[in-house]
Amino acid sequence: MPSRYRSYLRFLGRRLAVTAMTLFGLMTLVFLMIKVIPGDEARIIAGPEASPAQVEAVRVKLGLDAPLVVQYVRFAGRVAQGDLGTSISTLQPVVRDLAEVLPSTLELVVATMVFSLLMATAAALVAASRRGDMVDSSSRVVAVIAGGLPTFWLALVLQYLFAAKWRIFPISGQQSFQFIADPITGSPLLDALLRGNFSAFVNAVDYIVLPATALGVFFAAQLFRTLRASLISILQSEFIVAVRSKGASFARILLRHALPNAMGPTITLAGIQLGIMVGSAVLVEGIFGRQGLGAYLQNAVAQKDTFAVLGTVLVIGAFVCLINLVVDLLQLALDPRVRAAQFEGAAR
Amino acid sequence: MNAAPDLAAAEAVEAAAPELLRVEGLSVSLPGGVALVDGVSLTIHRGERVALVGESGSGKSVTAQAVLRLNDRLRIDGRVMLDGRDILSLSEREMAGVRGGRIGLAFQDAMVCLDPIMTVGDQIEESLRIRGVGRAEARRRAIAILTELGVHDAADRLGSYVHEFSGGMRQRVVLAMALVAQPDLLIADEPTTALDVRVQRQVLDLLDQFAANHALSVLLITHDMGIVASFADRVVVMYSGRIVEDASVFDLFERPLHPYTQGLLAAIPRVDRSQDELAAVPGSPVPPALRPSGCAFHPRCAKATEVCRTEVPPLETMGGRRVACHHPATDGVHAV
Amino acid sequence: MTLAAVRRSVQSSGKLDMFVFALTGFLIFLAIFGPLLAPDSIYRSDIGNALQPPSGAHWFGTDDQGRDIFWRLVAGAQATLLSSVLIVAAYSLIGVAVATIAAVGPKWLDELLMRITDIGLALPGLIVALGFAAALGPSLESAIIAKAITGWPVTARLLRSILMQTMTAQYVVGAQVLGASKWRLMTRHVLPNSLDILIVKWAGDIGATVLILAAMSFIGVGAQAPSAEWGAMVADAKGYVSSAWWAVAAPGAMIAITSVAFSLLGDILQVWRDPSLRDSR
Amino acid sequence: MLFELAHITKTFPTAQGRITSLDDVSLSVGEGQAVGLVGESGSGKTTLIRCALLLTQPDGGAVTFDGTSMLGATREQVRQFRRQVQLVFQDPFSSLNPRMTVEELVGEGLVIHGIENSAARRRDSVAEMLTVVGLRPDDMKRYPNSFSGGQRQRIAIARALAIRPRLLVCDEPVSALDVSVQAQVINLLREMQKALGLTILFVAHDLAVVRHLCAHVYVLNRGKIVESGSRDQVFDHPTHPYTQALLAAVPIPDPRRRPPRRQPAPAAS
Repeated sequence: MPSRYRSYLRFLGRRLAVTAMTLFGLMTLVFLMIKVIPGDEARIIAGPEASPAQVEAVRVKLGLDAPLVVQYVRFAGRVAQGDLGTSISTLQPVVRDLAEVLPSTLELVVATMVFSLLMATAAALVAASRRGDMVDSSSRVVAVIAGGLPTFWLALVLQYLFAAKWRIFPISGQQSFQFIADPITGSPLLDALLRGNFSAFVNAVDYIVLPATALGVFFAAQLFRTLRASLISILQSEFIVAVRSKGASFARILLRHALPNAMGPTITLAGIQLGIMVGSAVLVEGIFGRQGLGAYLQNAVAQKDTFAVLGTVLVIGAFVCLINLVVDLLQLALDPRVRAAQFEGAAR
Repeated sequence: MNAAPDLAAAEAVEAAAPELLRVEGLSVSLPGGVALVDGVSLTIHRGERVALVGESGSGKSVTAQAVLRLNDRLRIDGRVMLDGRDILSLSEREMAGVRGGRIGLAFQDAMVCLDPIMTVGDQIEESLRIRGVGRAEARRRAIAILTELGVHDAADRLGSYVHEFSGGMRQRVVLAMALVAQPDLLIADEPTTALDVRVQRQVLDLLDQFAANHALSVLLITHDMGIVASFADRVVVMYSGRIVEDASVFDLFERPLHPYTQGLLAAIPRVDRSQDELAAVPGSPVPPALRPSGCAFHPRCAKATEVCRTEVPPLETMGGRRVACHHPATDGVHAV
Repeated sequence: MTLAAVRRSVQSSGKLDMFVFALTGFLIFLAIFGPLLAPDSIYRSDIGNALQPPSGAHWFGTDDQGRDIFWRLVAGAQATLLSSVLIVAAYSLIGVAVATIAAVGPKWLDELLMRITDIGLALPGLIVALGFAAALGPSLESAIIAKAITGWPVTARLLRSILMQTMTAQYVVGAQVLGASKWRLMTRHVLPNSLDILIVKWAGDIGATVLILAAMSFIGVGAQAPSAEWGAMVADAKGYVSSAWWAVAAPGAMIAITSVAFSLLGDILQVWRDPSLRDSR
Repeated sequence: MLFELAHITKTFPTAQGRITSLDDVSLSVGEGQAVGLVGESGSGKTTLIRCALLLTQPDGGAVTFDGTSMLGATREQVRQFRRQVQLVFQDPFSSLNPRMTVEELVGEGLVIHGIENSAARRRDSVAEMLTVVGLRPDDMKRYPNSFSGGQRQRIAIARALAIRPRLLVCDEPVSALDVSVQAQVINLLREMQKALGLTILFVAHDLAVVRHLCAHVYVLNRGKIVESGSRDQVFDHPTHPYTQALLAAVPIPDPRRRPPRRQPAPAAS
């Protein structure tokens, strides 16, 4: 329907404008944060052995002597052109650094989310359909405990048990040496798929199982609890009784009516989780020796690498905004009521 | 009296038509043991329209859902005979065949009893698709029934969602959903309560015509005595989970025997004449968990005596009607 | 515990509730008095006693410095749990203030505050906290400050929408018709009926904050050695996990137990607030 | 006239442009009268109540109470208005603050308007008011959720009447109640009207209830008053087609007055 198509586009335009505003605010915030906190950037960049004159030279060269407003305008101008500055620890443009580490983190995050969603949905469907019985009770106990396990600790325990002790999975890294090839996307998992190399894919899966599990358990537990709660509340609602009074089987009620209606809050949560997951990747990337965004950020913070930190935070912020947009579009596609509210709102 | 011929006609229907549904000693209780419905017995004949009347907590809706075994958390005792077969003992699979197929159920509030994210067409057709009807045939019948229920552009409306419909249209969809698989009995739970009075009249008229066309039996659950008077052949009055009176609509309005029925009828303000004072029933309806001993109505009853406080009055047949009261109004009615 | 026992305890939630209250109470007791109870020896190294497995003398074994892990956990409760309580209290206050101002203030102020909140929501807390903590220098204090000033947006968003909803409640309109002042409407009618959600959220948030604070110590921007903060203890011990698993297992388990206990407390409070949720969480 | 609305107009912006909720609505309520306003959902009656109670500013028109124009009134005039005009809501479950005791609820107006500043005397007033509406003074310490719907509506009436207002606006006050309880509340309102000389503006969709309670009736349809007059005039000899249709649609609780049963339509399969 062309009018609905236009409504989608108008919605997208409006949401993109909001996203741009948010990103702009974010950039400002991060810039101020870096400037306001103590510590002399010029001295750090010039290095601990630099003479005061050398520090001054660096300051002038990088424009750090200009008033804050001027620095900000210059900075914003560069960011608009896709230039996030140069990292002082890798001596490369931050954008290039990020391009190297991002695929690894995205691979981890996406794999973790797929794993978490599958686990949570399967468990929630079983638990909600057998509400109150032993399967339900025990899955709830497991979920409560899983939701309280510290991710970094779980990573250490899994690594110790499954890699060091029982040698089921590799200890660290992203793929075995013999499979390393020129990166296409930078993600071993995706590259192996693109090349159609099955054993390389299995190998990459082998490497990602432990980090994805360690990272995913907490999120899967949250997703399970949310989906189970909404499934149960939907199953108690009056329209389910109405569907049943038509003679529908329980499987049909659960899969055709309850699940689609219950997915809304879960999708919203999964969107929020993706952002948090990128942050939490810091915790497992170090342990499992993955060269990702988290490891990069941790290093940048330790080195007080201003532009690297700024760039990373902005990229993560942009990622979160993108996810929010995707979630909104999904909700729009899934729920006609959201569609009505949004599209009517758009005309205002 | 001008009611006499109608009365005779109503009784003739009852006598001639075969029995469709017979509920015997139906009790429905919460897991904790509180009986929401306590020993309800009633019969519906083919083509008959029975109104089940009561206030909040009377158990009228619980009775309806128990007939179709729709709430698994409740304990159901007694028998529900459909064409002589006890459907409470059916397997879940056989029961699914009865639901929608033999007995359709229409709810009060269409906004909450339709799936908000499925098109109304899919929801009406679902009743048929479950029974193996093909996609095209299901669509054809969905359009046909909506048209019969007064939706003129039915084919165009099937792709819409519930929230895009007005109250009256929604209620037609609910009826279509319950009736599309051609059940013998429609249980309609307050089908017009959420509607404005003009729309309510339209929907009732449509239902009236549809029932006449298809010789449909109807169990109408309502609290509105006006609707009862204009639609039902027979009225069953419930109070706190029990039947207190069961009579033809003319008998009931003309000579209510139970003090509760009398109070209920006297408490209704009339739009067609001016009155001075309404005779209010003191107190409030009691929820089943707080049901007093003996006759549940005794704390609100002016005629209550000691026996009312201690003994539950049995539902006794007198003069072709039934009443559960130790001191029923007997003027003009003689026990058979 | 057998599965049947788990099932019984979940079903007879009265007992489970009591257990959770006792556990959280005990943990808070540790958080306040732990450092006073623990012997001084936990701050000194005793290499001769290093990496002892759990025994009668050292219930949870010793670490690479020969310090008793059990008593270090007791002492470290303060750094982990009390800090988390403070953090949640601090950002909840900020959140309540922002939400109330947004709800009762002029429309432009509401818009502005909510845009700022959106920006706050767009960033993973751990990332911002990482930046903050790094900037202020890695220490427990900076981790606390960082988390305290990044935690408020969720509270502010949630509470604002609840306030907006409560403000249109019929009993609030009724009080308005009765002539109640704006102040009376807020203090007597709106806030009392809106804030209870926060009490529920507080408990769950404490559980989550324990995890984040420990994670910050673990990646080196929070509490530093020789602090007995539980995340820092895990970080200390990760290098020798293969020779002394207990040095990683014990503090990790404490973090998990504390986090689980407080999120269970949140669930219980939520059911109290709205009994219809029983079993659905 | 105690209370008058003159030429009230109110519009709201929506996606399809501005919609008119109230279009030149005028009505007046004389001291001691019970005036009914009948309207279906979407007729604009909620907006009308909000305008009448100064909760919403109308786009045009005048609200006059006791000779004072209330649009653009001073703070003190509005305070006086709030003391003399009260409201009873439809839903007795959401109209009482669940965290206040009956004593606080009924006494709140006395506190706000400084009518009774001593707690002990205030308690006496509340006790008296509870007795008047048919509740027991011992009920004071309880919270609203321990009462039935009918009792809650009595509390709401006591709360509104405690400050002895001159005008009581009722917004569908019995439509959420059971039939046997509705009559109690209707009778209570009638008693109050007689005993206290109270003026009532009764807004409802239930024609029968309006007929029973009100001497003068207005009919609101799509934001316009389409008919007004004395009770018997409007109900027995309606002139506007809308009123006629409305009255014809009300099911009469008398089976002798129903039309003969329908026969199967020939077209039906």
